[in-house]
Amino acid sequence: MMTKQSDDVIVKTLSRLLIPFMQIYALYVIAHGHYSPGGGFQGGVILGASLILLVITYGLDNALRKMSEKLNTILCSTGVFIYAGIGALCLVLGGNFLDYAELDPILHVGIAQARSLGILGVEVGVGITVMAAMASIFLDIATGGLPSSKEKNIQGKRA
Amino acid sequence: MIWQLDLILCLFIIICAIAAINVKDLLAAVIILGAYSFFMCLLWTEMGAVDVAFTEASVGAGVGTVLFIAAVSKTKRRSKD
Amino acid sequence: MKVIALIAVIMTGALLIYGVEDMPGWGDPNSPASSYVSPQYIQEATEKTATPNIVTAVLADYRSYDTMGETVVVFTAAIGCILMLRKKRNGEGG
Amino acid sequence: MADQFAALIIVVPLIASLFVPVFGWWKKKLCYPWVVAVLVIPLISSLSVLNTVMTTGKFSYRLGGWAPPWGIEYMLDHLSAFVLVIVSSISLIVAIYSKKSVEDNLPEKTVPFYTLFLLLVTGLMGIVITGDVFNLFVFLEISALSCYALIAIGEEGAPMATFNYIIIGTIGACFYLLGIGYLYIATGSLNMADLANILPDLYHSKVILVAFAFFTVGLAIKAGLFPLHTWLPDAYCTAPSAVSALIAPLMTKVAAYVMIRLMFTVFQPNFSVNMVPVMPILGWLSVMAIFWGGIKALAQTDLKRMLVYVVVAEVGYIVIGVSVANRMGLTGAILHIMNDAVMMACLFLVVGAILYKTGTREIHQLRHLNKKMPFTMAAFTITALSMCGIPPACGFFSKWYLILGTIEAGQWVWAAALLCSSLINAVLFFRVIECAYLKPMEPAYALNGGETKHEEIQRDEAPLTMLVPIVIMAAGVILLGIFSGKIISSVIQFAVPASF
Amino acid sequence: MLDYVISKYNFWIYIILMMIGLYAMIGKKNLVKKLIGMNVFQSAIILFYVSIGVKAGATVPILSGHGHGHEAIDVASYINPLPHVLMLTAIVVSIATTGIALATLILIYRKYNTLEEDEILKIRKETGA
Amino acid sequence: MEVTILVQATDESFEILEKARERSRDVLDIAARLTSESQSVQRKRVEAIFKGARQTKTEITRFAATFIILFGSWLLLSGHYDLFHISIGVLCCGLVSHATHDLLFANPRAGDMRVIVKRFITYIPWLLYQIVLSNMHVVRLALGPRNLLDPKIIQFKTKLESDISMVTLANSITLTPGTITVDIRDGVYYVHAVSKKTAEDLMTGEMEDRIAHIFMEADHVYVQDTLDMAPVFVALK
Amino acid sequence: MDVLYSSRPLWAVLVSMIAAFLILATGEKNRNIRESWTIMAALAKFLIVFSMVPVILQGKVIEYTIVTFYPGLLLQFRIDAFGMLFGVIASSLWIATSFYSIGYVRGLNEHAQTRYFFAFAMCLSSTIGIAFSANLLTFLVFYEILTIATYPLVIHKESKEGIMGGRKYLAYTLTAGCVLLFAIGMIYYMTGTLDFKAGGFMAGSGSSTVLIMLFAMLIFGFGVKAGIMPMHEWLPTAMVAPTPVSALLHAVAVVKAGVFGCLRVILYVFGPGLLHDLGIWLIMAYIASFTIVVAGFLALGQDHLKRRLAFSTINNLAMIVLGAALLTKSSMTGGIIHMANHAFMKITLFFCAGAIHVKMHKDYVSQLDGLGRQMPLTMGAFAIGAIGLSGIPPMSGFISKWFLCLGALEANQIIFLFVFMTSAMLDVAFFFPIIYNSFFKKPMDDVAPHFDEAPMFMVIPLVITALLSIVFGIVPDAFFRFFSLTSLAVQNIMGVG
Repeated sequence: MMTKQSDDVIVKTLSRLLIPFMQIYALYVIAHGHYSPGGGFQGGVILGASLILLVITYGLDNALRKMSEKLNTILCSTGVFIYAGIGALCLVLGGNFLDYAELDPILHVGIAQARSLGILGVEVGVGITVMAAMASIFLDIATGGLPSSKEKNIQGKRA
Repeated sequence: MIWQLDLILCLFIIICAIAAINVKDLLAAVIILGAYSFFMCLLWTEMGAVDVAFTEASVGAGVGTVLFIAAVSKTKRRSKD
Repeated sequence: MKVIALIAVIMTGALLIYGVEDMPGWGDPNSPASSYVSPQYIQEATEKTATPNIVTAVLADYRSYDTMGETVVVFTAAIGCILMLRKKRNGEGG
Repeated sequence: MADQFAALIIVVPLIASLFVPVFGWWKKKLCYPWVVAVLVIPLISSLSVLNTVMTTGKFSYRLGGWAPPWGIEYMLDHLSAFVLVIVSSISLIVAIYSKKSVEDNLPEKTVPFYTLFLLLVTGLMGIVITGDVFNLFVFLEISALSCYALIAIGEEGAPMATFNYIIIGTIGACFYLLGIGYLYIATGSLNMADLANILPDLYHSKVILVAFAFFTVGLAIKAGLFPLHTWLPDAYCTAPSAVSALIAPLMTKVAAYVMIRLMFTVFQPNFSVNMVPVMPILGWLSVMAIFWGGIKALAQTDLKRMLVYVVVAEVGYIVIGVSVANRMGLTGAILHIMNDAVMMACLFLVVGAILYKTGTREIHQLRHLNKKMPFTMAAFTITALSMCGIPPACGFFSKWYLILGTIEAGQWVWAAALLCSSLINAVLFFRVIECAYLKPMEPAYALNGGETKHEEIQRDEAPLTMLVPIVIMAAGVILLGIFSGKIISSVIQFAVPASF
Repeated sequence: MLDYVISKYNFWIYIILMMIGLYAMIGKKNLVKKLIGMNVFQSAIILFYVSIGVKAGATVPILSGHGHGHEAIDVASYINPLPHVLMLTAIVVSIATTGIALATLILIYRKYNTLEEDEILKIRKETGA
Repeated sequence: MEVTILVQATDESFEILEKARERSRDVLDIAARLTSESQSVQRKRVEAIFKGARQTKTEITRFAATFIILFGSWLLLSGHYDLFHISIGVLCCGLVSHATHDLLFANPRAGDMRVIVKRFITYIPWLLYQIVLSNMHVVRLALGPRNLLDPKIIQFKTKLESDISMVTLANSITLTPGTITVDIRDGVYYVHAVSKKTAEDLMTGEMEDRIAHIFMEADHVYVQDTLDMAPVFVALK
Repeated sequence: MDVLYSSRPLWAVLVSMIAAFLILATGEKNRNIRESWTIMAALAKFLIVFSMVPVILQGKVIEYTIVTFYPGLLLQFRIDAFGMLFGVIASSLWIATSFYSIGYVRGLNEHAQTRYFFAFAMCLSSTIGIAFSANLLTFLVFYEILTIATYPLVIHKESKEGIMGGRKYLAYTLTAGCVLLFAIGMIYYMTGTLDFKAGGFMAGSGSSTVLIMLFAMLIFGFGVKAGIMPMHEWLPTAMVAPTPVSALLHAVAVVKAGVFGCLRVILYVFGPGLLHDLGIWLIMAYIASFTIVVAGFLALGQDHLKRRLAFSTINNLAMIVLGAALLTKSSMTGGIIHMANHAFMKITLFFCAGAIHVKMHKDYVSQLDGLGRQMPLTMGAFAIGAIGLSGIPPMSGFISKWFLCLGALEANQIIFLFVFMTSAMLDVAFFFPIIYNSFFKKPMDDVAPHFDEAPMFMVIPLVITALLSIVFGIVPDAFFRFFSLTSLAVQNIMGVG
């Protein structure tokens, strides 16, 4: 199954080496969404893919030690919260919802730059959510939502 | 816009789509779907939609395929049609 | 079922093909889609949001409400999968 | 400041839903009070929006501060404010109700359940409030996805029903998306008000025609209109009671709302009615829906399944009101969106309470329920009467306007269908009422002696968190009927397009 | 006629793809196949939108020179960004739907031990559920 | 005087080294067998990676190394060198290296990075040369008589220990036309070779030795290191 | 016409509705309190209604608007003479019925008494609503409430027949309700108004075919409750209900509401003039005559006392309709006044049947031999009621029949005179044997007859109603001013038409 630790040295090692670069690339994509294709969503997916790769190669238990499900879920809502929170902050500051121009009084960088920063903040939120969500969906589908030991029992019974 | 490339890509896309829904081995079908997504994103790049292509590459050909594979590996691999 | 599918498909297809006839030509710079709303994005987005990638500017600023919806969709899917599948894993619950 | 309430309607439940997982992490029990407390705010906000709309007329709210065709705006007119109030109040009521049902059936899944509950509410309100066709699609999907997940955790057979729902629902949503695409290619705009301005010049374009066709089909799927309803009965029936009490009243109604919105706001009535032959088709389909739903409902022995088929028939009512395309009919349709939402909510709440208390939904096992659960059954009876169109319950009034509409349109068969449907409803519901109140199994009553033997049946009423919403809804059924005149004269008559 | 067909070939392609997807969604019995069809269907729609955005002789909508240039921006030289924006959202929606559908699929498999629609219907009929 | 003492000492040390080498070869053989024989050892090592059961000092160095590498790649990617983007880069690299420092440098036996990098760079031309050679061989096979083709799967046991070296070997084998690494299981390579010659070339073990040299592994480490050190000592003499 | 705005009509309707909920709240445990609600509400209602009579007799109308939906579409009360007449009948008889009911249900120790009184009060509430309705919509609203409120009474016994009877009742009345809804919608669409207007408001609003169809629908809708012949089937079946219910059904609320509706349609919606022009009055009259004769013959064949009374009701109601359908001044007067007279006489008869049932547990005509000596008061009242219904002076029935016959003559339709005559003969034929047997025949079981009356709660009401039917025969305008109200109503109609 996909959530057991892989036996293949090649895969394991390569993914071990690849994951940090994937992640830095993902973050780059998020941070440079302003200038090049990409943004929170794509970056988030790549981040999520790196987590998925971790699960596939090193097994669920090892991966969970790095990123527990609880943390994952909370990250997932944190991302949306960042997004909606920035929007609500604009609301609080007296503008319309998601009107980043209203952030200027806090940031003191000029309206265009404030909008740019608002976009960045929002993209970060999207990235976090998408990453956590992708990982979480994958985990749930790949394990069937059950702990690996239990899953084995069920499989045994089927056969 | 190079129409030859376009044509080839479109051809591949249609072949992949038909193959994906007709192959009886689900794992193969899913992989073909991944290929389909990939060709699709090439086509989009070629149409100038780089952002969309990027997203499709990471989602359709990437995570989507992985999710499909996970689900197929959890269930049956053979299909009757 | 197959017959129904075929009929549905052919009907939909016919409708779509019927609609294509009146569409502006492919890549026509004067088509409504290219000439009504989008030019202003191209002209002013970078200036107003300091973001050269217009897609990003539109995505995360002009139509950021859409994008928030999109994020919520992903969140919904994640929570939905948790709701449907996840059982308690030894002492650790989502 | 008043118009910022519009933003709160979406933002509050959304942000609140994000906190539910956190609460779940900390203390599970906090979820319920949190959800209930939070849902009060959209209700207040939407009431205030309705108030603003009623006093100062329609207004829009620009998200991100961008001017409409470029940015997204909320479109707040009488129609959307009205439906918003319905959605927010019913979701609040169902949230109050959900406590026991969730604790009982899904003790492990409280946290994701409430998260999705709030997201579903967010999605529904987002659909109603938005003034942008694409944004509508996004919120349509939010509500649909949360709905899928919530249904799938229901009883036996729920996953398969959900899967069918997903497939058909996605086709519907995609058709809608395709419709947007066709509109966009022809106009270049996505804003509803803007489209309404641009479209009249393009009415003869085939693209617009196809777009309209896809909108109609897509929304008919989402609303569960007759030949496209096949996903609906199984999905609604197998869902957990708290969920079906939320989606049965709201999902199809919101889709019907979108249908009205598109047909009469985005497209002009002039186009929808005169230039495409869609209205008669929809009308006849809804006639079939009414009969089919009624007959299928008659064949059921399971109370909830029966109600689900009634939902199919009720969708027919609303669509008939839309398709007669005159002032009376549309008034009836809009009024029926509200009435049907309230009635269906009440009925499904009652079924949930019965299931919770007695563990059965079979109609013939409901004997003596009037003694066991007098208030619940009273609520059921009131709503049932309303469904049969007995005044002063609200069902009568919407039916009245619908019939006026059909008469005005000269569609006698449609009128007959509406009338027959209330008779079918009478048969349906009196069957249940007889079972619950009377003792038909006992031997013929001896003419000479009064009955003396009374089985002592303990009263075993549903818990208060269930009972209060039920009673509120039942009271609502009566009150909305009594005040329907007020509602029509102050809200609905402005929601109907002026050209009628 | 031929000119007409060729000049709009991208629309034909998308229609063909959509039909393939739609057919799989309705006609195929295997549930995974239905989902594959769903994905094909959705990406066909995305293709349609992307086609809307295409502008002959234009380039990707990313301004060079960091956007501080004060010279007038030539609208005709950049592709319409709006469809791309919409489609980003649509792709996300499609993957989310797929995720939920796959989760449902696993629930179904757990219950019926098969993913063929007709077999499931048979089992349901037998158990009377 | 001092020089003679030094030379004597060197001679002695050479003897000691020789002895130590022989002894260590035995020990390492046993260790390698153990390593390769039991999968659990492998697993334990991986688990050790994630448990983070290592000293803080290596932790910090590893973090720093990861950070530097990642930041380098960030700078390569970014193309925006203003303060804002650099600081974002620092932040991101910090985050990622915090999360993944135990992944990039997982092997506790990893030697001196500078040496490894230097040797790896020198290895690449050789590999390219090999690739060219075997390319020509394969071309000859393809064009020549059929009987030269003799596809088969060969297996050999490796003396490499760290996974990184094993992977490098496997990839090198695969990169070389005519041979493909099918699997590595319990330290045994299963390689598909297209002809007898390619198989024989592989079995000479040159590639393996070179890779062991790069990563300073197996007994080769000591032999080669001693050999590398010898000129120094000679010069000193 | 002077219009007086007052909320009294609303209170007249609400008072028993409030009482209904008080009854429900009080419940089974405090019977006395519960029944005191009933009686108090009955008295209060009567007082409120009666207090408005003088105003009406001055030629004014009382109006109260509940709510307006769209122009011409509103819930409104407007009391004219005709409505007042019905209101007075219903509210005055409710007092009698409530006393009688208390005696009846206690005498039989009935189950579900709370529900019984609740439904009873709701029935009355809606009946008054019907009486006071200003337009067809309001009429329909209360008409439907009445339908539903009566259902628990019909099925009260919860026996198989009861439930079957209830189903039949619902099937007939709800279908009728639907037809009405449609017809009323049509009328609104055609005329833009639904207000009752003396002499009708439909003239010239549509082609004669449409008008005839509408008329047929409306008469069908109201005729179901009024038991006009092809639609009468539910009425005898509903006889399984407790006797006070039958009394209420037949004499006071339900069927009277149907007849009231028919009369409203004939006189206030279409109007005599239009009906005459369309020529459907004759068809209507024939249908009514058919009902009269056939119901009379069917009544002869019934052995079950209440069923016999039920057919008698059908017979008499048709007479009222016939009176209206003849469209002459006298016939209308006769028809309208017969509503009142029949109510008092028929309720007496039902009360008697109930008393017999409670006391003797006898339900069949053939069992009543010699009962007159045991229950002289009851059987005496029965005799008065029966004689009155046969149209023998000095009972009130004579007056109505007299006017009806006059009307037939005025209309130059001698055939209807014969119908009335036949009907009178039939009445005699099916009532006199009962009277004769009970007073002059020996009881079947040879027990020496002794005085053994039903409880006072039951006897007093029936004696009073019997006496009143004599009084109305002698002084038609006594107490309740029925005659004045009737002539006022007829004046209004004829004055315009």
